[in-house]
Amino acid sequence: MSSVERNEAPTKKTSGGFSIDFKALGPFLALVGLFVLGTAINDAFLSGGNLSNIFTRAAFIGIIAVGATFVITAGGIDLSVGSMAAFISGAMIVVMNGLVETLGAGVETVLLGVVLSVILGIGAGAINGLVSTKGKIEAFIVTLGTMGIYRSLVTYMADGGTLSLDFDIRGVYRPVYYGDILGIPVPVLVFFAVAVAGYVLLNMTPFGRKCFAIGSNEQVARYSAIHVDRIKTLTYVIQGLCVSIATIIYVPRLGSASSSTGVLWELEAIAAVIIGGTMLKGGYGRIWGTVVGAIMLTTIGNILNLTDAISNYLNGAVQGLIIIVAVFLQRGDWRRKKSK
Amino acid sequence: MSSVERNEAPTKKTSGGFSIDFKALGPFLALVGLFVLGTAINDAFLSGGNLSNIFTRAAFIGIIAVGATFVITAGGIDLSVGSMAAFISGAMIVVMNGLVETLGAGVETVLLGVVLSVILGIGAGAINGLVSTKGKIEAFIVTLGTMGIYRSLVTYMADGGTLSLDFDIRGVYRPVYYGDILGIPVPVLVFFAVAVAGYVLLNMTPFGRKCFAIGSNEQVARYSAIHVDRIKTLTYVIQGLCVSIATIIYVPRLGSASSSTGVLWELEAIAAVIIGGTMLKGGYGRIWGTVVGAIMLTTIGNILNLTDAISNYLNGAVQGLIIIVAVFLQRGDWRRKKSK
Amino acid sequence: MSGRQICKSFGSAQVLFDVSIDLHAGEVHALLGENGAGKSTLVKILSGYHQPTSGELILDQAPVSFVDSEVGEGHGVILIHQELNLAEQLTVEENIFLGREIKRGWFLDKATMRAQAQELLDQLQCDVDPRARIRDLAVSDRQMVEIAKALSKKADILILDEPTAVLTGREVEILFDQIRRLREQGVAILYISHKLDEIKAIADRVTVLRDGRHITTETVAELEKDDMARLMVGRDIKQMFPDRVPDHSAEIVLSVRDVSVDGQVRDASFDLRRGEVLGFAGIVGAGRTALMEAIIGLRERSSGRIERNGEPVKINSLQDAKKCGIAYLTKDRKGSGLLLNMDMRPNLTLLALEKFGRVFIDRKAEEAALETAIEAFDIRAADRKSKVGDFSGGNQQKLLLAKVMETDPDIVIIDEPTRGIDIGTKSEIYHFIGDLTDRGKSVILLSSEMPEMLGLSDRIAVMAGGRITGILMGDGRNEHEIMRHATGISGKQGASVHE
Amino acid sequence: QEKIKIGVSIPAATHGWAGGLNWHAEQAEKRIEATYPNIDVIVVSANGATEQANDLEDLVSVQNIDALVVLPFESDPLTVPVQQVKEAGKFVTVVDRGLSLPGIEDVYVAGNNPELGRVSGEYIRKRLDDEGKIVILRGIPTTVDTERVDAFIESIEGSNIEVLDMKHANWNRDDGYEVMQDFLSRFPQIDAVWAQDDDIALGVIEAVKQADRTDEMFIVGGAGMKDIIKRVMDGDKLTPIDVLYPPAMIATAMELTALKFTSSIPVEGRYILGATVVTQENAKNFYFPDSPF
Ligand SMILES: Nc1ncnc2c1ncn2[C@@H]1O[C@H](COP(=O)(O)OP(=O)(O)OP(=O)(O)O)[C@@H](O)[C@H]1O
Ligand SMILES: Nc1ncnc2c1ncn2[C@@H]1O[C@H](COP(=O)(O)OP(=O)(O)OP(=O)(O)O)[C@@H](O)[C@H]1O
Ligand SMILES: [Mg+2]
Ligand SMILES: [Mg+2]
Repeated sequence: MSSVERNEAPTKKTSGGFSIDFKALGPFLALVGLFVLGTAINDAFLSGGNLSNIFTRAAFIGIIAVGATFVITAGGIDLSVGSMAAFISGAMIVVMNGLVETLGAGVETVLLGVVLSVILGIGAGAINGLVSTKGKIEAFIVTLGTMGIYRSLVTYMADGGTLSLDFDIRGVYRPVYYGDILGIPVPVLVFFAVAVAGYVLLNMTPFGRKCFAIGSNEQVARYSAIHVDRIKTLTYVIQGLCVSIATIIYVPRLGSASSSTGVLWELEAIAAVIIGGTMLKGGYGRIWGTVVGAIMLTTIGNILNLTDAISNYLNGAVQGLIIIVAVFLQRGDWRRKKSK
Repeated sequence: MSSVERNEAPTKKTSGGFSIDFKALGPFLALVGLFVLGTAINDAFLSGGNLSNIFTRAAFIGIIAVGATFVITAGGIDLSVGSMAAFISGAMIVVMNGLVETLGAGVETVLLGVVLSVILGIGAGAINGLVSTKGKIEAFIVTLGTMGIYRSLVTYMADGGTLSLDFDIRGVYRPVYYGDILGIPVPVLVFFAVAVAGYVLLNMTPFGRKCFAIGSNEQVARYSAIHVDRIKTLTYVIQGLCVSIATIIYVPRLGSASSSTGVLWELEAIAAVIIGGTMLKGGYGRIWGTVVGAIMLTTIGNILNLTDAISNYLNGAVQGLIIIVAVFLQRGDWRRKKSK
Repeated sequence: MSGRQICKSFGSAQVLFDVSIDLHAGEVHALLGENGAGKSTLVKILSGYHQPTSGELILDQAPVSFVDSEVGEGHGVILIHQELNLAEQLTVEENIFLGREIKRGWFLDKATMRAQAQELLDQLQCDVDPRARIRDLAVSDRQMVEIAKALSKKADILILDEPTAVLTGREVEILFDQIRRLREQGVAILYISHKLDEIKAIADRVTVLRDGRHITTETVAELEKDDMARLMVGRDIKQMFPDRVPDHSAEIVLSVRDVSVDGQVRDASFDLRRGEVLGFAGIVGAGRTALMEAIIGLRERSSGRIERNGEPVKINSLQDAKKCGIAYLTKDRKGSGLLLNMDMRPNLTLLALEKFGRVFIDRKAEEAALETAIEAFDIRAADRKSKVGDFSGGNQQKLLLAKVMETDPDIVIIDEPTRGIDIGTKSEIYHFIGDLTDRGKSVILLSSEMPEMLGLSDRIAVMAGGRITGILMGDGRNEHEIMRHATGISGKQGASVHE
Repeated sequence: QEKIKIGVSIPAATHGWAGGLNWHAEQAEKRIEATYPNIDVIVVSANGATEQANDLEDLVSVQNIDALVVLPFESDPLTVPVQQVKEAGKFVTVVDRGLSLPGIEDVYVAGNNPELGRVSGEYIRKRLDDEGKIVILRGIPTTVDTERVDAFIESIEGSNIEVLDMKHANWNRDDGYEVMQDFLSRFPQIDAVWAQDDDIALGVIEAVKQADRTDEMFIVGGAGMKDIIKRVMDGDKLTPIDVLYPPAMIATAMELTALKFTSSIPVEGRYILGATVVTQENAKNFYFPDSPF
């Protein structure tokens, strides 16, 4: 991990306006590479439908990963996001189904579901944050624990099975996932909005600045009059909110939640963040990198579905290889070596 | 995570020989707590058979976690151990089954399988280490990639199904898991041996010292003429070796390997390490803590099987809660607060 | 050993231009220059931590090339870094032998290492426990460990980069004894310091660098301190300290009553007046830092009250202190002062972030503030975007000072303000403190430098063993009295003294 | 007198079918304990083969069971652990996935994975008149999945049915949805989809709807999830049939085992459940709206 630290080091060569910041461009270049690969493998890759599928799928993990960028930048980690998503989906479905009887299957019911989701997301995030900061327990342990807890709760709510959203509500709620505005799918728009909001918050506000400071040196942050515990807790709350937003666009997709919902999303989200150039040790975060990281992960999966050249059993291997190679290329160390 | 760092801080007050180092005792106390809980729930908990089961089971994760202690102490992380275990098991089975025809189902066949396992473990570890150090890619990404690769390879070898060890060899190999020496099960003895070796290596040799230094501050380590890349790579090799040892005692237990072997073992191993008091950020590692952490995790699982008071669906929640509470208690911060 | 025509560039910024230097066995050679002149860079090249862009190293008449510090050490060139270079999680003895552990068979010979570590520490009359973790040690103790570490290596050429910046007088004396001993043994010593007294006292020859260029090399005996200063800065230094007319009747802006910190401070009380510089003297570990950190809420107080302008105030965190207009400059600039992996701008504004926008950070304002600060504190960085960790030590210190002043405090608590600062800038900082008090601000000054303490403070509180043993004013402010109080010979034990 | 203890060890509810399994096990537990006061049923669930082996040990050593009902996570790795339970003198009932060694279990209640594949294949073959293009969505790469797929491929051998591609959808709705989306972008013509599992099928349905290609193809799932049975019952063109692979088989096995201790009827041998085809006509017999599955 620490190798990155050194890679951040080289200051941009200030050799006039022509120098390109390869470091920041890296993820984009890797993504372009993937797109070229995809097109080579199957013409259908570049079809509008397929691209729209990729971006829509990337939205879930992407939105969650935007939250994870905050947590990781401030030096924490959240393993509970996948289970949290499952739990919130389940709770939304149960409550909306319950409300149908009193409120009918209207917009109000959906709105109440959404409100509940936000409350649960913020609450779950706050629990992760408070337990780890006030209880002085490593975030890894706390969120490993809550990961088990949220997953159990959804299994319990679903009685081991699947919670299904009332079909009338699905009709009302459907456009949130399947709709589009000016041809752009709603989830993609939401993803974009969350990313922009995340970018602004992380890079342009005192809060974001404090996240960087805490992640790079907690002691210095404390000596700079920063409420370290409060800011750290807030990063988990933001993570929770992002999970809730992702859930809100997830539920109308298949209208169900079960104990298998969101399994391993935490790993995908963290991977998206790290691929994007954020440092796992904290202190440096990059929202755009995260967005690109999420799209890269989704694209790899998509490319594998577009070809039958590779044995299905080896999908995971190819995926692993592509991730390593993509990160290697985007880190740009090979470029430096060559130029010597 | 960083909260721990502060907790390590207070120097032992040298108030005579009577002060007890609660910090180091913490995990043991938490374990004792769990044992008391177990006994309260079911008398059978303390029966020799049950205790022997617990320790035998803890051996798998424990041995892997001893390796993980090195990796994490030196500031790295290895997500690939579960898949690596599956892959090595699979390869062992394939090779041993193949050898039956030429060598017969004798001790030689098993020994060759064991040798293969060790070679593969060291090789896989070396790959993780070299790719991350030489390629300057975060260990998180590299081992996430190899996690996919190893898992795919075992799926491929098993053709999507299960690789099954020849039943004649099982007979020969069986004692490695089911046997005992002076009443102590072989896996427990192996676990103990690995833990002692790990302890000696980490705490009593220059190598271990260097792991601490690298995890604590890579730059300082480099300035102290430590071959940082080499030592880091070696920690992954040790991790690989530990996985291989765990595999050697795993294969005779179930006699098979498939794509679902070892799923999530990485998380359990890392959890055992962190529960034991090693710092996820590196620089401080404790083998005995890890051993206790592994036993704690296994005990929690066992306790949940002692009672059917709790719905199966909530197992995960109870497990999560116990982990958080146990870590909270053993960190001992509550004690300090109280004493004020 | 010699360095010939050494040039060094970081990226596009060249920091050394054709510098040559000769070190002779049995001689102490001093290296002098302003902050950022390139001293540390030069010695890092001499010892193999950096590679020169051009130029060569000559050792015993033969050209050598040190690909890394290991090779350098192999040739007997040992460098004590300006920035402490210890693994914080490890213990003292572990650090001393890091990378060259003594083994018995395959195992660490812990007993021998402990004994040798203890021996080295005894030699330096340093009473830290070899088993203590570095992060629990005071900075000066860390420096002594660093010196012990260097002494434990067999050096033909020993390079010390500002070793005394964090040491107190007594420790400096001990260090000098060691240096003299080594000189007699024929070791060549290259010594960097901003303290001209020390250079007069210990060095045989001196080389002056300015802006990365070699200015001159002369025999120390032939140079006066003023000459050295002039050579360094390239102009005359104005009066070192500002003129001060203490007003002992100005209103009290801060009064501290009976503040205790478990195990570190007991019943400390004092008053601070408007426009006053109140010095705090004492030997290392006397509890000055602990007291100040307790006042501003960074450490838990076990008892005590604080009044601001006569009103009792609750200060339980640094945020509270900031609201009360109190700012604190830490002496541990690496550990608690600056974010080394970031550039100047975020570092400068971190403490006063709300000044630059509550909702969005106003980057333009930040840039402007940075511009002003660079001007006001004469911060010299080759590249404004480079990470603060790459700055020269003195420039880091200036940036830290600028950071604290961004909050525009009424009361500034300054812990070792001129640590590692060159003489020219030092005088600027002194005048800056003078200006502050002229504008009605008050300053608490913690310093281990006696001239600074005497030259700036209107009154001097002396601490020993966690207590304030006396507050000296007027003619009472002299080195002798301070030492008497600091060692506990004079002054009331137990009761705190205030006028 | 001591109660008779029946231990039940099953995979945890990590996908829809296993969820149904857990639900039926719990229902059966309540039923049996209510009917026979002297029987205590203990259900434990595991997340993997190793964990299940642990559970078996615990059931014997701590709970001291008299009989074991086990649905192995995987056949092979659990063969020896189950054998040990048997050697400890317990009555053993194995469900669904047979052990690798013969003669260990007293009772075998078998689902029939190859049968599920074969029945599905035959239906698709008949419906398409031996001609057409299909895609297959596979489960998690395990023996269960491999057996189903092999039997399916075998059953369409010799026809002109072309399998465009098959990908793993891990018995998961989300994966089913995504894999199907990609199939839809890749292949302009798809006549039928074999999803082999109702969870996957639900994802596939949404993907096909989204692409607006519902008239082009039909989908065959498997297991008997209530949502799909409902669609079949309602005559949904997209899902003309479903192939049963009822998680309720665990309840059957538990009740058989309980019978062993409460009656003198000899309980042993093999009980093989067929892979019944659910059509619009018979669907109401298999529709349990209260089940979570
Ligand atoms: N790794 C680096 N990358 C970029 N610039 C650097 C690096 N190291 C040093 N510099 C720059 O080189 C110049 C000389 O620094 P150096 O540390 O040698 O100064 P110095 O003479 O030791 O100053 P001081 O007295 O403050 O310690 C400074 O402008 C500094 O910013
Ligand atoms: N974080 C800490 N944990 C435990 N003890 C500490 C800590 N920091 C300081 N101490 C101890 O508290 C006492 C007071 O330290 P403090 O740094 O306040 O002394 P000081 O007089 O300010 O010294 P200096 O001259 O170095 O500034 C010392 O014995 C020191 O070792
Ligand atoms: Mg310097
Ligand atoms: Mg101090």
